[in-house]
Amino acid sequence: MKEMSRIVKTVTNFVYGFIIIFGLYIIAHGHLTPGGGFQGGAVAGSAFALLLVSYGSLNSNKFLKKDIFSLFENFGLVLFIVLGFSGLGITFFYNFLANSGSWFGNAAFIGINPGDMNTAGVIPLMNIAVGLEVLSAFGVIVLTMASGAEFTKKKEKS
Amino acid sequence: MIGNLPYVAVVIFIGLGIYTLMFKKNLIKIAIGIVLIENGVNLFLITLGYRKGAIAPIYTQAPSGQAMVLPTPQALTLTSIVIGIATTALILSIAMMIYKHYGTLDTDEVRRLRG
Amino acid sequence: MNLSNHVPILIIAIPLLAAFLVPLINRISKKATGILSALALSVSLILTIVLAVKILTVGPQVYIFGATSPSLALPSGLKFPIRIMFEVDAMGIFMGLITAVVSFLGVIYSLSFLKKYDGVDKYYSLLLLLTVGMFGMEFTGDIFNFFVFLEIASIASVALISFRGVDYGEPAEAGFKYMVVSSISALMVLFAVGIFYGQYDLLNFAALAKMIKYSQLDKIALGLLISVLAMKAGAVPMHMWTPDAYSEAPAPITMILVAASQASLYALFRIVFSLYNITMNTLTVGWIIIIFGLLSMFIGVTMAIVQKDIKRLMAYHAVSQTGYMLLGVGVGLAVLANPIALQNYGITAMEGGIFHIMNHAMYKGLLFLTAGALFFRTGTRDLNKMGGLAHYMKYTTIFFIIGAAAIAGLPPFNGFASKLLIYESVYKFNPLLSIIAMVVSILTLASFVKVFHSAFLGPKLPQFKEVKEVPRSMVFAMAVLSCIIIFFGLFPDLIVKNLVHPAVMSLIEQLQYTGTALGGM
Amino acid sequence: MLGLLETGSGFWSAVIWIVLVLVIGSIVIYIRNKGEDSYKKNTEQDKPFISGNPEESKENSHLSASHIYWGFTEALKGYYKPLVKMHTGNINDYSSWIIVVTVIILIMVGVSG
Repeated sequence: MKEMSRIVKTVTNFVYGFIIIFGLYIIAHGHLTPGGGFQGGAVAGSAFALLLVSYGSLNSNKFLKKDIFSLFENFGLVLFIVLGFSGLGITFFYNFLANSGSWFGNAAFIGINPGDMNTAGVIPLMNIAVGLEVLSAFGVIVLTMASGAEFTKKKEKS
Repeated sequence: MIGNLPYVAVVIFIGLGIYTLMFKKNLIKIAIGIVLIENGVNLFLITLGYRKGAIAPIYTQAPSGQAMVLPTPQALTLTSIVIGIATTALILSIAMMIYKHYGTLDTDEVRRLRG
Repeated sequence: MNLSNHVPILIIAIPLLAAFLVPLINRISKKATGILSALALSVSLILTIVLAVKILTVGPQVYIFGATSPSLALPSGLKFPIRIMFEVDAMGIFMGLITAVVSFLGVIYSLSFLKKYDGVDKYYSLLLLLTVGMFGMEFTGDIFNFFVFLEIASIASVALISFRGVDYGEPAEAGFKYMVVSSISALMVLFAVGIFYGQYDLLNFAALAKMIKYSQLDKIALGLLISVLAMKAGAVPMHMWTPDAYSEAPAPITMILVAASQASLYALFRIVFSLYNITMNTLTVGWIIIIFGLLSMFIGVTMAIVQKDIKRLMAYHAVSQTGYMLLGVGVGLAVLANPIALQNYGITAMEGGIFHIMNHAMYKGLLFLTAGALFFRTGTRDLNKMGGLAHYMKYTTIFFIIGAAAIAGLPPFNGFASKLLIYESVYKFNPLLSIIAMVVSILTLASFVKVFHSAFLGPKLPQFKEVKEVPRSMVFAMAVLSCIIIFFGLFPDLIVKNLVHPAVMSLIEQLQYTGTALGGM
Repeated sequence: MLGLLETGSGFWSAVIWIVLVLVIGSIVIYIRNKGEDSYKKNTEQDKPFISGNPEESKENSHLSASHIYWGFTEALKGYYKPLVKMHTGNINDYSSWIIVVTVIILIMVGVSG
């Protein structure tokens, strides 16, 4: 994939930070508003696809490292399953933080409410884990596909 | 009658997807056919939970006394979308691998395994 | 914290944790990945045995995710379960035992088999995920999670089938075909889930089974589920993906794929027996399954005779053997509404079919492993190019003879015991079916004689001078399977009485299944 | 008794079977040993007799897999030709089979009531 014109690159430089921030917002508010780990991760992952498209796969290899993405992906997955395991004192995936008063431990108000970030126990933590996983998985997918496409094109020319 | 319109759309989606799978000869088009069926099924699930004039099932700053749509089918759909993403990514990567080795995406050519 | 209550979830959670840890471990040491996977699956195997003992002595177990107590299915006066739930009865744990044994041996075999390849961490990770998917399909108590686990298993197996696709074209092709058919099947399952949810607002198997009315929509759901799950199990005429996928996957994966397709078969039985049971027209559905079985048996074996690729030949035999299971259980289903016939021969037919599932997983796994051993040393799967390998690979030859004798139904191996149960009971239902089953068995023997002759017998060939016996871990995996086959062959009554009969009864007695989840409502 | 599997119309026991095989086998071996003793090792009697033709070398006499059951497949040509042709390996056909079978099953289940 070749890099695109200067206009595209400038706009990309301008918006990709915002896209990532928006993705992180969706991840963090997953327990209050529509969204959550997967949706936020997909939004943030699209920022990497944007970078890849506008800078071309060869240039973007300098600042998008597949290795780091795959590390974060595994980290997110392990975090998620460890959260599941830590409820094992009662049941697997038990929400041991909810209503405990500690992290995300405020009692949730049932019915119409203004929305308190500090509720829902392990659900926000799981959202973060899933978000991390999805975000980096998207990065890995687009990078792998781009490098595969590069190979196919080379073969076509020869 | 107008309330059944989404179900008609579901049938059209799934029918087109099946048509694509049965008669289109390009591997990428087959991937598109699968995505079409998937979207049809997702629409079906969403439509099951719909109530006329209801709002999204979010309590944060919702107007009081308003009816809400059923959230469970939406959760099911979301799970199915996530799985669909994985399926699509995998199927496209495999199509790329096939193109790399066979030099074509035509289903009539991609059949070294037969008999 | 009382861990003994958490056994059903730990069976799944430990391989899942290991699957995610494997890529991290790979950064430190490449060798540790295989050892970690083997460790996780051995823990899972031990826990499965513990759970099996508990279920067979106490009764079916439920596990509720995220509830305040693992067995609290109906908190505070609810009429039906709302949480994600595992329900393991005798049939589920029977399949779970197969999965645990097969996947554990698959990892052990892979330890040496994979030395030539890179990307081993991803292989182990996917193998563990495939195991998780299969366990999930067998243990789950609600139909939507069945769909999720079905997709996990099929995505992981597609990635594993096309594992060699980076270097060769055919594995990628096989992976693509399998992905397309399994996506269709999974989406049809999801459509059926939608139909159930739209009618009854329920997803739980037990609660659905209580409510089901066999309306027009239920019939549509039943038709969709039967056809796609039979397809995933490899029933003719929807079996074409089986030879492609089985022959191109690495040998240990093929062995696990056989068990994975049997998990789909299990789901088919679960749906017709536990979900619909006698509300539906059992005679029609039974005959549909019997016809699937007949076609699978006959076309599978006749196609196998003309094959030249050793793994492709065995894959067609897998199709043919699936036919026996469908035949046995189909006969049981056809007479389900008729208590006298059921008592007379229906239960025996089902025992034969269900026992054949376990036998088939063992001997077909062994045969695929021997084919993998041949491929590992000779680098070819083409029978025309092989010959005289018995001179070099003595253990593999012995294991192959055991596996071939078992699949052909020669006494005293395990295949004979289950086939005998099927023949004798099906004969009372319809003699013609039984005769066809016997003819198929003879043809099976004929085609394995062909494999044995062309691969193992004959003079020493000059191109195979360097060939020697396979490494120790591969021999170990094959030896364990052979021991299981011989043990089952010598003492089939132990297995039938203690494992198979409870499994059959748990399928037939719908109330036992629903009662466990709903607390005898 | 251990190893006795009831099949509804009879029983099967691998242990008894093995004992019987051993007994009958020893009787057969005993009878065989009492038989003709004009056979001598390392004479003409050891050589295979192929209608008087010279014996081929061992390497050339190995029959490869495609030649085994040639007669069987040749005799059943009418059955095998359409069957092998049915396995086209084309992914469109795979999906078509699934759809067709699903429709047939839906009709059967729907009609049966």
